Amino acid sequence: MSIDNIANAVATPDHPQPYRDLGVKDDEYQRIRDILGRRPTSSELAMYSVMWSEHCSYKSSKVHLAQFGDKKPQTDAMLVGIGENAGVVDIGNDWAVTFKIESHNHPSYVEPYQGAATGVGGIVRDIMSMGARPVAVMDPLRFGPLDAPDTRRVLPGVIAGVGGYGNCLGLPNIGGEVVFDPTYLGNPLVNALCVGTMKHADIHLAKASGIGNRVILYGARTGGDGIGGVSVLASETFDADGPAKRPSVQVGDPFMEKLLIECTLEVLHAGLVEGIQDLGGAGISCATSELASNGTGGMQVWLDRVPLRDATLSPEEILMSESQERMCAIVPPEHVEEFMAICRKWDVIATDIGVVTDTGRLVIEWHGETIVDVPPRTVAHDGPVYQRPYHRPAWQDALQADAPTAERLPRPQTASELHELVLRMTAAPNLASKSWVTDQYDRYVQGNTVMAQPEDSGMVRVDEESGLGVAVATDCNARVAKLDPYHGARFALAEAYRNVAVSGAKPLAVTNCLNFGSPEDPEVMWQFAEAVRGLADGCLELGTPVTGGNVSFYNQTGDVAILPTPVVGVLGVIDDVDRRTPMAWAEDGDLIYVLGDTADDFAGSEWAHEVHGHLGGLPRPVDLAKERVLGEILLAGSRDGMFNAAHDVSDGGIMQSLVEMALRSNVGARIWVPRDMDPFVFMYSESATRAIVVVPRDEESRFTAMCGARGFTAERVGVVDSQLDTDAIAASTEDSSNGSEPAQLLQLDNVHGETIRWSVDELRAAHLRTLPAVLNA
Amino acid sequence: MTTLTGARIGVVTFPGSLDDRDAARAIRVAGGQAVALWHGDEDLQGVDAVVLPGGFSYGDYLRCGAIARFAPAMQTIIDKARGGMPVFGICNGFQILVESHLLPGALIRNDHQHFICRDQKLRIENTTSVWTRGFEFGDEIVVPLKNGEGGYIADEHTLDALEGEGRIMARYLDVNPNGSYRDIAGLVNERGNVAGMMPHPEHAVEPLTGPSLDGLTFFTSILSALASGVRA
Amino acid sequence: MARVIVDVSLKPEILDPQGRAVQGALGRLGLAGVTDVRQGKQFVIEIDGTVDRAKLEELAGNLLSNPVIENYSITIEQA
Amino acid sequence: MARVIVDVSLKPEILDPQGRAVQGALGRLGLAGVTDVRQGKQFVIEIDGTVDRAKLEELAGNLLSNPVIENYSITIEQA
Ligand SMILES: Nc1ncnc2c1ncn2[C@@H]1O[C@H](COP(=O)(O)OP(=O)(O)O)[C@@H](O)[C@H]1O
Ligand SMILES: [Mg+2]
Repeated sequence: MSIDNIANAVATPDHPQPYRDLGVKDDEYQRIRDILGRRPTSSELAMYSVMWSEHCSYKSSKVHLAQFGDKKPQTDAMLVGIGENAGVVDIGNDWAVTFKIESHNHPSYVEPYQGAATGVGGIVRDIMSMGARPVAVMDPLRFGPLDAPDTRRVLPGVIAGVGGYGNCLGLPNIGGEVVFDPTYLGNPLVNALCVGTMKHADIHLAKASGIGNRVILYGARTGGDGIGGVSVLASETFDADGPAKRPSVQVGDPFMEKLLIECTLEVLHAGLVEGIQDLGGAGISCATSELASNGTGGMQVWLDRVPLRDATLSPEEILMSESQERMCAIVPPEHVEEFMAICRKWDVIATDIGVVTDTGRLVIEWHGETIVDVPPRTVAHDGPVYQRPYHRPAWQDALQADAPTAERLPRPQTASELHELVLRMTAAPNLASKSWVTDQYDRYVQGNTVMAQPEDSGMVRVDEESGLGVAVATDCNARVAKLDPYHGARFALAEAYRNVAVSGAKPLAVTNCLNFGSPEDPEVMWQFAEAVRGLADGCLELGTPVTGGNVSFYNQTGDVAILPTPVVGVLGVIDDVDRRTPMAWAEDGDLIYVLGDTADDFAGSEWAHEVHGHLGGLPRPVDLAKERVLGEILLAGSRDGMFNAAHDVSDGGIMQSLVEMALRSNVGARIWVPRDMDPFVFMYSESATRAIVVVPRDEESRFTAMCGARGFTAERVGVVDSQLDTDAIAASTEDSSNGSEPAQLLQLDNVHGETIRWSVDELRAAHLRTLPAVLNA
Repeated sequence: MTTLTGARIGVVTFPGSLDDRDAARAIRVAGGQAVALWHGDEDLQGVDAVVLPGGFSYGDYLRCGAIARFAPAMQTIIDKARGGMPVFGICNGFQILVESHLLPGALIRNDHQHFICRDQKLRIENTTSVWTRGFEFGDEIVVPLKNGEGGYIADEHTLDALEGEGRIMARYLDVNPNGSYRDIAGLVNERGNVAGMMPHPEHAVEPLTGPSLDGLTFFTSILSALASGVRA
Repeated sequence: MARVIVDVSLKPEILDPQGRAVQGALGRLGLAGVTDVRQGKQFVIEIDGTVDRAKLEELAGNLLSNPVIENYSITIEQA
Repeated sequence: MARVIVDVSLKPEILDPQGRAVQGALGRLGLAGVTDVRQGKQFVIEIDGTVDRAKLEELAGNLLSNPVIENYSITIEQA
């Protein structure tokens, strides 16, 4: 096999190239020729094809994502904005945080364990490359129906993969989501979020500056992993006699990643590194072109120095390989020795593969022959940009007109029907306990986890001295996004914002993972455009900038796209984690308040989905100005010690939130349906901008005055009561005779003139039953 | 009260150790001085006792603890442990002690095949070792447990001997989380200086970050033993 | 009565972190000349009655191994 | 050049939770007559030069297997 070098490319301008098979369009190929003034070599074509792929170039989404910058709210908190590996936010005391979500949907469908594992690995390296120590991960997940055979194939593997990688890396898993919907059956969503912390001075960027600085590749050897993962390349298209088709499955080695973390932090703290970049999608192609493009502009690379796991790899394959656990650092020559010594200490292979130059070109050699000679910007940043056509789907009106009214969807009428409904909803897959999942994740490691599942947000202490910490929540009700993508994105944002505020942290910044179907479908593209517009508008209104994120397109099975799923992550700061608000109520006599207004809101609700399999209607737009006020109340109440507990109200409405609080504390409560309110609406409506707070009696007047001053509805709906177990109940519950502890009961008064109750034990049994029953079968 | 400060307890970092910083924190919270030890150094810097922390040393790819056992630091530790130096292995550290044959038996994959993380109730059944002398016999404590290969096994003869000699340090209560024989969560050696346990007491030393403060007693036990010159 | 042995190994091009860790340890502990280590699994299955070969093939390629990253081979010892 | 294969299996009296899980799954998925499954490990070691047999035995019985719960066997294929 002869090497397609530059001279050869010049000499054979008409040599046919398999660019279409690499996903490169005719006009894109022509553009590459125009840029270079000749045909690309096969190595150059490989680089352009991966870097100009949807995944790397954001060519369909770019024009929309620009809104995140254009509508950026005024804030001093953002130290590094969109465009870097991850945004960086100032949290005070000289500390900074970086966080980001990424998707690994398709690889996780093919090979659930490795797909999910390498998804975690990839996002962790992104965080590391900013100079931060990764401190926590989260995993928003979506699957087909729980009882579908393929879900039983995919879900356990994904969970084992997320856990297997994260646990072995020593990163606590502090939250996530597990959502089931039929549209995800052939296309599960595996999103992974990582949070990292650093001192301001430790922030690093991916740029290769300083002429003469060395380019050092360190970490795992390069193998054939993931070739064809980023674009559609099959290696034999390069050369019919070439090596056999490479595996597109990337295998993760969390142990290597752990060494990489420690080694990277050590070289950064020793001040040895000028610029740093992780190797993710598009591997060396991406790292070298981005580093060069962001820096002085020129770089010379000797590709044959790259340590290989498989000696038969061609240069094109090495350029595109997505082998995991690799990083690239720009190191001044006088520090190289020390850099290498630290790598040796951690048993990490490090190789000097190149040098920063002043040529303005990225030149790559292979055994003395020049195989790449390109302006790096054209590869990394000036890729194609599409204005994809989009239009509102024809079916959108009919979908929105199909409102879940009482006439359209029969509602429970009697106290006994509502009693039954609570047990059913508590056990519904989307509302059931996710402990089957989260018990497989280490939430304790690093010793700074203050809150993890099932709390509303994950919270970690950043500074042991002061108690400074951060809280992160991710959310998305994709059914609402389907009914109205603009509103749905804002709804997701509001929910994540609320989950952070409920725990007592001040929301600061946003990341997102936009999971959609094919951008070539104008109706999907409309969903996407609307969601981005909604999220950008929403972030402006809430004052929380988008710091980064990820777009995942082509999530569909055949022609059927997934529900539009803009997962939103919100990060908040808390000056002292000691004052966090937990979700478990505890003190007898504490008052239970609902903050916010409850209306007849069932469009996109869990009840309509679970009980009727229905999705329709037009959700009431979330009022973000009001959401902001709610956030202020939650924060002020936490600061002033007015709350003993708090929990947001979202999927499954007030009733589900109350059930979760009772389960978390194992203490009962007496609740009443407010006068003039329909019990069913009170229990299961999903009106936005609500939370439950638990207020000690002696704080009540201060609390109600605070809400009154802000014009915010606060209605007392109950009281914590561990002593409801009277002899009247002994008959109806199984084991109140057993021991002296009274059985804990959740009691609801004023239900069509009656009182209904559940024992916390029966609610727990329902809550814990569903996932194990299916997944352990 | 005896002063607990002054004692120096080493925490070994192997490649893949994860809870090393946490073990050091627990030692500090208990009033001791934590000394970072590196797996590649035979020199233990004159520490009074050693904690082998949790994690996945060498990825735990072969068997948990199997490769770490051969680290240079371990050669010294094995020697000194035989001479009476207190050593406490937590989770992966327990696995390393078992692989080093400082404690009997073996730890195998959890019977349910999953990694499990839970707040685990334990009963303390040995109060004579330097690591547990601060407990009362029968104390019930709750500390985090997190492992994939925590199933303790040994032959009947060994199990009977362990029970007969009062060397079962802690047993699982309510739930046996991994299929361990006779609900064994932790052990001590004959001499009482070497202890190993799958659950993580170092994650139960602060009110905000653990389910209880019960774990602290392991660390105050050793510090008070060292301070009062108690020898194993 | 039959004893069926199913050997499962990673496909050669797939990264084998376990094998690599073992290779490192063997070298450190003084076994000279080790150039590669691959770690595989072995299932020893005792079967009463005749072996349903088609089913066995199916499950070996599906349950006992992961066709995306592993190969398997079957040996049957009749007793 | 030699290829050394070390097979490691659990001692018969030791509980094998993985084997048991596989046995259950094989049965549920329709393989009839399975009376026992044991899961073992296999290491394929490529060695350049001559094989230090004493060292190999030592490491097979010490590093690659845990003598408390496992047995091992060594096969050497000279190339
Ligand atoms: N895949 C997961 N990984 C980690 N934690 C999860 C996962 N799925 C759900 N959780 C946690 O379980 C709890 C309940 O989840 P969910 O009901 O989605 O919360 P909410 O609706 O309040 O956002 C939360 O603490 C969440 O972070
Ligand atoms: Mg919540």
